[in-house]
Amino acid sequence: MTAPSVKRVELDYTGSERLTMNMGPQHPSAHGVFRAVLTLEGETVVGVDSVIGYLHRCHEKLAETLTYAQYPSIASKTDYVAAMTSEFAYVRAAETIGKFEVPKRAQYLRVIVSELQRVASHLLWLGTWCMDMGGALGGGATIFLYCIRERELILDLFESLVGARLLYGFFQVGGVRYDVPDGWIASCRETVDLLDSRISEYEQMLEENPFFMARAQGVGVITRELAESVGISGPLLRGSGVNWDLRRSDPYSSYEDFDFKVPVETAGDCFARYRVRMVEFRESLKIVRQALDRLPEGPISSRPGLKSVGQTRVPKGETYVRVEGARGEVGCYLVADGSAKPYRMKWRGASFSNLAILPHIIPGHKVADIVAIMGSVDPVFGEVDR
Amino acid sequence: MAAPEVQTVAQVRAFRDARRTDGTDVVGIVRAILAAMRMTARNLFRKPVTVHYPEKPRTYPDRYRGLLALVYEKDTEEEACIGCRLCEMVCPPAVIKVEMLKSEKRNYAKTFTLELYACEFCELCVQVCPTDAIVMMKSFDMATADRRTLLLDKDRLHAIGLQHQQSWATGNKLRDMQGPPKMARAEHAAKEETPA
Amino acid sequence: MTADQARALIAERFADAQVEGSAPIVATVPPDRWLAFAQFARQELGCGFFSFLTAVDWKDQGLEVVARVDNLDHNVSLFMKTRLGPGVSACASLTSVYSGANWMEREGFDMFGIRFEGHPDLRRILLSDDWEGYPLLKSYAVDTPHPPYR
Amino acid sequence: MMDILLPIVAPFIVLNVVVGLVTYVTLLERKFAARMQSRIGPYRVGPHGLLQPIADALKLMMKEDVVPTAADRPVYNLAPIVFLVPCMLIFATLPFAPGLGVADLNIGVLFFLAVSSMEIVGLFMAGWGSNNKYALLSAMRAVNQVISYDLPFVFSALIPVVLAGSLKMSDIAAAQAGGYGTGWFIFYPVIGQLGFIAFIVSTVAAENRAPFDILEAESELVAGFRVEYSGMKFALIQLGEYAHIIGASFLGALLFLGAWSGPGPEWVGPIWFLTKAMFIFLLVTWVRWSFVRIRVDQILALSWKALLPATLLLLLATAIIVVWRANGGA
Repeated sequence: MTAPSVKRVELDYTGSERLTMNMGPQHPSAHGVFRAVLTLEGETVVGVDSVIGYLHRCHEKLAETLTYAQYPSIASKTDYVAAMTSEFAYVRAAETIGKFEVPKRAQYLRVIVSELQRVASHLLWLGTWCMDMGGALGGGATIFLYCIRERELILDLFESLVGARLLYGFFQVGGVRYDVPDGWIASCRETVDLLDSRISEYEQMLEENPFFMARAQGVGVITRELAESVGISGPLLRGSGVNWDLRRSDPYSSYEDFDFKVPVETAGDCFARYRVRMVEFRESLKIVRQALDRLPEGPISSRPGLKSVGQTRVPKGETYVRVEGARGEVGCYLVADGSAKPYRMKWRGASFSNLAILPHIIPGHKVADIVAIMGSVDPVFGEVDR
Repeated sequence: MAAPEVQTVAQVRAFRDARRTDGTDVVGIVRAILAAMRMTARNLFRKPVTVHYPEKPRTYPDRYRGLLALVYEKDTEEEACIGCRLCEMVCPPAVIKVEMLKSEKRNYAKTFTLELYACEFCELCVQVCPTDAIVMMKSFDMATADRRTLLLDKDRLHAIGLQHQQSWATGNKLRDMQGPPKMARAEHAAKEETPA
Repeated sequence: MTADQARALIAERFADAQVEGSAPIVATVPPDRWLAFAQFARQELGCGFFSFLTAVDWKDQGLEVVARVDNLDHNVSLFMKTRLGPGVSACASLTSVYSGANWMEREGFDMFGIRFEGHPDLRRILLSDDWEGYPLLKSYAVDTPHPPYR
Repeated sequence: MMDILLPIVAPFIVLNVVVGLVTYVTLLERKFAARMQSRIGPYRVGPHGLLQPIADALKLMMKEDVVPTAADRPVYNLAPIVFLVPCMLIFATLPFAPGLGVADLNIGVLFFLAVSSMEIVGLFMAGWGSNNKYALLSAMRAVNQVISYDLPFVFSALIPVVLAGSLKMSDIAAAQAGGYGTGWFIFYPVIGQLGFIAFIVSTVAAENRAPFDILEAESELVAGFRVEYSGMKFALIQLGEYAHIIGASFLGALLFLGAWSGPGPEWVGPIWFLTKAMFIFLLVTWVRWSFVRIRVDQILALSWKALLPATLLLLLATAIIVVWRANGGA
């Protein structure tokens, strides 16, 4: 191993009784496989070296070997917690280069599933974050189980829509693969109403709770300049006072039809990120309701159903498209050469950029704060390591 | 203008001090604590959501993507697979291997192997199948300690097809749903015309 | 600042840059102006948001380094590109301008073997330290054998 | 003959009762927590999981005992025992009914408090002997926390002592008898309720239960001081921890909830006592499963800046009232 060149901060007293501690890759709050080599002075972290790549599957090389018909079902494996949005980014990139039209119904279905997916992903975030702070043997586990209980409802919806609970393969170039089954819209409405009331319950448990506030407020502050320079996106960026939501600033898939708020908090700490996500829950549910109300009739795909592997060919060209995933800007830089496979694909995982903020903000905090900050960043290692 | 560096300890402390609530609002704190405890107490009297799985199997939705299987044709009771290898080519993790057996009336699959342990249940093989031969089942429990038992050959795939309940999706149904755009568009146009 | 103003400013300051498009603006600069262009983009175009940095292997035409930055206040997007030329695998590092370039350039080094000069900590990020070869180069076949458990 | 046998038999019985109680209290907690979290908890072993604690105990006994190569072996091996002994010893002075106990010392409460804070030695030995950085950090936190919270724990426990005017446990219980429960110290105006809250908070903290379980802190320190323990040694630590909590619950029931006083004939007294102790235990459990953990510096600040002054003032106020009443006040 090469010696890590870690930036260390100095405490304002002399002495160097430093302890190097490995947090991860197997650690209860590593959120997957993340290794942080911490330099500690007592309980205070003075330096951190993050090691990632344990889950690397070389998705970008894989994309060069798979066709536009095959890859969407693999794309869901990048961000497996919000699989719908990662498929979305890839499919949209191919559509942008090929100038394939997407029927209105497909666009609305895409919006519905992406927003439900955002709620599901945020539920998992809230649960795991509270578990990081509260422990599996404390109140955190309670909130975690409540969140999982509600997330199951959304997964049940997805299961009756596509037949799978985690990796969906719902998107295809030109539209979506599945139309809604009978009764799905009614059960979706019921679930959305139930979720709305349950989210208020989480807020009651956390919102003004002194234990929670003490852990979240003023911890892991990201200034606006740092946030932009590192390129973090999504709720983290909005928690740092930047009004930037791709659904609003760069609308795609008929997002301009819907009425929703973009929450912005200026404090930049863990609590601000929590607030942003809690508002996003509600806004996503609002979008789902609107989309269900206005779901147009019509075809779900502008292209014929898939019959063979090389059916979709994309003309020569290159593009970068981005969608607002649950964790931020999920981007796909696609270079097509006219064949059935991409020439090059770069996956901009939101978590990769978001995680890069850690070495900047962790030093100076206590060990216990690291897990709070990690949890508020909400990394998914499938997307970090790709 | 240089790129921002690591935050200093002084900064971290300043941030923390700026947001510190000194716990003066005792009434508010007590109320918040009681609110949280009331929430857990309320859930104490809710029905548990646990499903006693092996005793009470959960109901699978119609489109459930489970075990893969081969089916026989309904009327002739012949194997439906014609060994065209479309599923082999579309399979993203490349777990299907098919050899074709040429015959007079129609073709058959000479061998058909599926490495279920690497399958990712994306349903693309079902989607492309021209004869609805490969389908998915409403079951997933094939847990085993030996991954070799998950290397399925043609006979086992047919056996699974007889053993479990079939899901909704077949190749033709899926392609119908996605719809040839021309036909769907024509239908769509017709629908829009009728009320007008 | 609109995209058109930004284009005009780029044309004025970087005469040797090829500029296309407006959303996003795609600007190709020679490799020796790469760092200067990034500084210009951050300071004068206000593109403070660092989206990503990567490379494309154009086989015998060499590597192309691509970066994308945004101005979030005015919704201006800028694609920065530079062709390193055949056989060249060295490029100026943007870490002094954008903090986010740190991990992105490490990934570029990891996958393409591009040595980003001036990077404070250039080592492999996703692959293990003893990996041989640079996987995203077109010359690296998908089925390149490697010993297990590396 | 009885005189010789009793000192041997009584501790033996108490020890076994306590161990049995501890194993089944874990089941109680698991069931309670499960229902709070919309689960059903242990269910498979025996009807409704009633045999689960026995299965757990058997499993822990069968498990391989792993000792890390670099551990400080004597310290590592001794730690669970040093930890367990004080946790069991606290039951020595607890009377479960009038005259039913191992030894009703005249300094009973003092003995209880003194012995219960001895567990820190075992904790620290475990953390140090494991030669693990997580365990070491945890041991450091343990020392900080236990020392900080034993003071408010002692002060809040002394409030009923002052009210009763005796350190002897049976005297304190007797002082609360009568009046159909109104004599319980928790119903003593203002002081009783505040004292009880302070006692619960400091119990939770002194027993290292969530939200003050920073030394276990499995999301930061994996399992803290016991990260390297397995098998029977782990079981001993777990046993000690639960014994300590139950001991503290009994103490709380004795100090504030009138011990064995309750309706019915005299022989149901122990059952009342157990019920009250379990009530306190469930209260602590309820708190545990409702809140997120707070940070080490915040815990220390809470103790030294809020809880310690508050309990001290409360104790002072109690003393003043008692003296005032003794001198013919209202």
